[in-house]
Amino acid sequence: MFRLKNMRKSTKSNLVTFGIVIGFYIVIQILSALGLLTSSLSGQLVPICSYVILAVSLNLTVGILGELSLGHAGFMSVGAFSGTIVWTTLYGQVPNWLGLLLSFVVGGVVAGLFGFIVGVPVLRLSGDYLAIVTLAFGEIIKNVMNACYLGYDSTGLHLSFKDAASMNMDPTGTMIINGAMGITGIKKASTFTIGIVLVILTLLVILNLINSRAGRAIESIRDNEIAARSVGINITKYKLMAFITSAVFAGIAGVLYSLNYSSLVAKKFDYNTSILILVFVVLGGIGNIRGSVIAAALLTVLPELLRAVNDYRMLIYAIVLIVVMIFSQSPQVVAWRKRILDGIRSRMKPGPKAKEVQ
Amino acid sequence: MALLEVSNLGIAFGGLQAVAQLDLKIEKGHLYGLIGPNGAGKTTVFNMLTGVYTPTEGNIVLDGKDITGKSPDLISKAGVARTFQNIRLFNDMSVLDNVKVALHNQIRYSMWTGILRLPAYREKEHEMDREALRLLKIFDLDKEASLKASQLPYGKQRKLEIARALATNPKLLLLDEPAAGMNPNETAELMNTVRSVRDQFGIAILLIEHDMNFVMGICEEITVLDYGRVIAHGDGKSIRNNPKVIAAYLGGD
Amino acid sequence: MKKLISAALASAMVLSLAACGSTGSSESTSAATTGDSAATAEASATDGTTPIKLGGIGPTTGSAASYGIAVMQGEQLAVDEINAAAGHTVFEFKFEDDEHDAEKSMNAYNTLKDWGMQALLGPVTSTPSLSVAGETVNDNMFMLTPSASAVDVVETGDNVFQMCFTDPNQGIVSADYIAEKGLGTKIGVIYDSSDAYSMGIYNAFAEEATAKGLEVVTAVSFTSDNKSDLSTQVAKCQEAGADLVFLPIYYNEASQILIAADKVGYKPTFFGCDGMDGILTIEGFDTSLAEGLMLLCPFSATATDETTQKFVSAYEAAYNETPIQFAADAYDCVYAIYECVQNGSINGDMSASDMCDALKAQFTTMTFNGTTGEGQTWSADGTVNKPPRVYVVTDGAYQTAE
Amino acid sequence: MDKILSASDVYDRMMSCPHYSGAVAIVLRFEVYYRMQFLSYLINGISLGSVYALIALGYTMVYGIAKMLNFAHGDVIMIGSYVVFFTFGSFGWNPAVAIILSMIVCTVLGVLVERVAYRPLREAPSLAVLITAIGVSYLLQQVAQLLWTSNPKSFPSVVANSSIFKPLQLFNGQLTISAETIVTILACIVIMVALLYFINHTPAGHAMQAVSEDRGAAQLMGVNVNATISLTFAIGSALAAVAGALLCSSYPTLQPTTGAMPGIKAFVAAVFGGIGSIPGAFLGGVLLGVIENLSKAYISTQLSDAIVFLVLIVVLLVKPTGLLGKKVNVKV
Repeated sequence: MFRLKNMRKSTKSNLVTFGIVIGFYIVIQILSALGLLTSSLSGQLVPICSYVILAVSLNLTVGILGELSLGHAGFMSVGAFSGTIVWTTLYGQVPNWLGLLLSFVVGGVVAGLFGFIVGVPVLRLSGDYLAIVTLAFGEIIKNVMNACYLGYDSTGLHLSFKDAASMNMDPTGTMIINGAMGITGIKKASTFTIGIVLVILTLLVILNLINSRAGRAIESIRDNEIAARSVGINITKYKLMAFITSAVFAGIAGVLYSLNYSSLVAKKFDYNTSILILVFVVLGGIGNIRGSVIAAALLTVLPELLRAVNDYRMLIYAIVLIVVMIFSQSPQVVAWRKRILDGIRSRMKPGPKAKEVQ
Repeated sequence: MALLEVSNLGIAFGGLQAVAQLDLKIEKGHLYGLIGPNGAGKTTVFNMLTGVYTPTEGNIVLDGKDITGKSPDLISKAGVARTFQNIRLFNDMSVLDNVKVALHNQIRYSMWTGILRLPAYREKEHEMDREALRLLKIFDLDKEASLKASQLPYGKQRKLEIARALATNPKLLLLDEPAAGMNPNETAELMNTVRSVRDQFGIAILLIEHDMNFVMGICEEITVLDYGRVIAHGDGKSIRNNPKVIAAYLGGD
Repeated sequence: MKKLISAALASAMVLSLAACGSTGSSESTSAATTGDSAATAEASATDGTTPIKLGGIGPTTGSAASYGIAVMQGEQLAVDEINAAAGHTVFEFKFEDDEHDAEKSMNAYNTLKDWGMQALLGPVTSTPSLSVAGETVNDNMFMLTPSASAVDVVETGDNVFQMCFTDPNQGIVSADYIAEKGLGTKIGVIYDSSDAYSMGIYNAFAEEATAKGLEVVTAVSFTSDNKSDLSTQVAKCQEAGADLVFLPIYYNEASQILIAADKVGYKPTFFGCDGMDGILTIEGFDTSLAEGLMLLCPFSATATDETTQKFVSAYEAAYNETPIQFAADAYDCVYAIYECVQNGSINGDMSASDMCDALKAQFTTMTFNGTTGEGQTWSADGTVNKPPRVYVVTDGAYQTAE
Repeated sequence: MDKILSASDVYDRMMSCPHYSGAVAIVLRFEVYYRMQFLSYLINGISLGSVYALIALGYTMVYGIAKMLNFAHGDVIMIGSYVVFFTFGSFGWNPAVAIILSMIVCTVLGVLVERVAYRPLREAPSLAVLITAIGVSYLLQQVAQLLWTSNPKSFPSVVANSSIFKPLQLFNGQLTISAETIVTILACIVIMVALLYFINHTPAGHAMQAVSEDRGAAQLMGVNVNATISLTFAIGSALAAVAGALLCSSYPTLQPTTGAMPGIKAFVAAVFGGIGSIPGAFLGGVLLGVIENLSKAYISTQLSDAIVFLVLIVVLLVKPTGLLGKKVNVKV
């Protein structure tokens, strides 16, 4: 029966994706148990998880909805700040698991709320114009958070966008956000296990969304907006749904990221970070969720592996980026590559193909 | 009362009056043709009927409900479906999914049902698959269901567009040049399909077509547009012999 | 095609994991081959003393690279001098880039840990230092930062020490000095609100200035994104009638402010902090614009004392440029550690944690003479005590202001 | 203006004035003073804006014809500035010769980058080219750092000792328009007019328009698309060299990262004015500079960028193709 075959195909593909994630977790746990895990790699595990979540969630906007967003780091930022504020203010007052859960929920919800506020007016634009407006949004968030002074004392909350002195806060008060210094003294809470759980949660939600009625509606907007409207799709609703879902997970990734370090600054979430996430998405394959997972993990580790060539590290990174882009995306190169591969394949036809790739 | 009643419909782009004073009545279960020379405003009429353009004057009433200026998705829900002159399929989606997208408002479940994979998800997806395959079968597309829409040959893409439009469960189907680019054999086959669709679904069909044999062969009533205005209306024979129509097509005055 | 790419990516991932694993398990060999002091590393075996592994972190790429590179060069110079003088490898030194980013800084720290680092000299900038300091506390790794001056950095733990003045300290001393000497009655401030260093000094300065009865007529800022044009900030100070403009910023932006002020003929007294050092050596900068500029800085490349002279000439010989305060602080960091080696309180056979405890005890009790000041001592909270020096630029060189 | 008055000064003086008329005179002076101040901020803004405009011209040119966002444009500017810095600043060449050499270097660089990095991706998804452009941007910054270190250099003004261009003094010297600003605005206008003439009245310009409208159709009509796009990059990069020299003359710090932020701002300016439109780039650039500086002066120096970007968003929401952008109709 056709239906079963089809279902099995997408489900199988999703299972492979989950398999890769869980496999990665198990390998790391084994390495760790054997004492083979380096500090360098173990220090990158949480950032890897949060970049994977960011890449997967951005892929929903870029690959599935088909709209270019250059402001993903902005959502990460609002999520990170709101979640971290919750975590630091609740620390010691509620059980840690509850504080952590609340900070992830708040981070996601606040980012989603920003997704809504930004999305409603902005999603009328498309293409490069949408890209530039989202970039502008990300820069606004960075700029505002950089100038934000927030604290509390016995008289209540104090907020200023100028400097610490104009907050008029009691000297005994507590600073929460200290302008460019951001939030300091964060109690680290993110662990690799939490990270992997969140990655799986993200994948579950986003993959299930894509393979559902709503997901098809979103994809149809990407393929042909006019036709999608003509068959009764409310495109505003589904564009927003994709955009907000994407923002929520960016926010959650932001919380995961910020709770891995003892300080949090707005500068981190600039357009370079947005572009970095976009690089993961494009390199992993636009619309290819599994590709995003692998590319995010790989490209996070790559610059660290290049530390051996210190001075030329970023130079090599840049060259790798360009070469990989041409190699994977240029139609001529892809055709050429295919010819070569077909040639090899036909020559060793009976051989076991699967083993070779590894 | 007619299924669709269009009265005094008009639209102007800037200073240019593209369509003016258009009256149209479409009865349930009938086949209508809309013809006219290039640039007469036929597709513009379709765009107004489906909400792509907002008319600057006049009314469109479908089944007693005023749908003038409503958004395309609401008009689709109200029961008007269409195909496009230049095919607009969801190219990167499978043939099956193209139809399933169009079942959007027919078979529904919430976003959360999908994300959480609640029992209703399986049930409704089954139902969608069944329904979509049934429609594809009518157009002999069920074998290609898992292909990408862009992989279909041209003629089948046209058919898929019709199947997709039917999936929205329309009362009125608008076909914009369905036979364009088809050879005589395919055109003949398409005529049969269009007729059987009308009979099977009991819906009204309004089509734009340049192939006169096609239009004369299946349309019960024909409206002729020129420079945005109706210049003739009637059955095939009366149109064929109408001097105004002949003049319009020959480019004379 | 997609499948192929993901398969390729996946296999690369596995390879990279393997690579990570192997660098960890063979750290002793990798240290000898990749360490920057590789040439001298071989000597250690014959001598019997185990070298101490010092790690450095700072930006060597990106917008803050000039500061990171100065620190790297200062530390490297000191290590080379010490090793050469001792005739054997006292220190092995490895410096990692952090791009002025907390995440990268943590990665750099972890890489250094894998290498076997026993004490950390860095990071260079405040924001990354805050994150790394938190981690050093957990590891009980001694951390001595040459230039991360935010007070939160040393407050992170008692294993964190600074070679430079803290930001509030600089702000307070500057305000006191200005008030005491009566350098200005109406003070304008231009600071970098996107930079923790600049903001930290400014906040303390503003508070102290008010306390000392100085009138701050205007305080304007710029950010790293809108700093190409600083003329409006200068105009603001001019408009407010400031006769002294306090510039708690780096020399790079300060040079632009001096040029912008010169263009509109605005000539107040400019007063900067340690970040100002380096302004005279900017390639292409007309130093006559800096005439009369005052700065609170522990280091002067033109100072005549022997330590400084030796350092400056060695630095110029090695790198063909004049050292700035960043390099001097970094150089002092290595020598401060070396003093603890010489008095026998630490040696290369100690674990990082033991060394940390020993160094903590040493730093809080010792007195250190370096290029950035004589008689430096450290409080238990990790801040340095050294006499602040105020210089005024006269004829293109620093003169001690009286 | 003999003395600078603050609001409290004015109040004090008014209170101490024996006659009503004296108070009025002071209030009027106060008025004039603030207007003058406003003008000086406005001039600062135009000065910055003209630099943005100059960079934006290059952006919009490449976007209009090659339909790609060349994120590396800002870094080509930086390379051009270094060339001028060394030839003019260090070796003391004639500034015109230095700029021409810089134009040649940038042109070669621009064409080379297009040939190697962008051309293979011409038929690829536009995102792929975007990412490649970012890669090129990183690459140029790294190369510059390796070649010239990251130590900041203070860029000498190319018009400082010029006998032709002098600072303009207005209102008895109360307002000064710097020579750099005058030259930048003149350069902007000359380049804008030249570009418009070139595009509308020369065969190569017509070919560019054809490529811009429909690449496939242009190819069928016998236009050499590759050569046309190369030419576009050549012109865009040569403009970058001029922009670099003038950017750094006005704002003299030169580092490998110098081009990045003005590049982004100029890109915003190009979109603001309507990307692809040459007069739009000019208008967008100047407006952006003015908005940025007036918000620094009157609202907040910290939040000026937020304000600039907010204005951009609002403009695009009201006029989705920018101030002077062409409306694109999708045919259904």
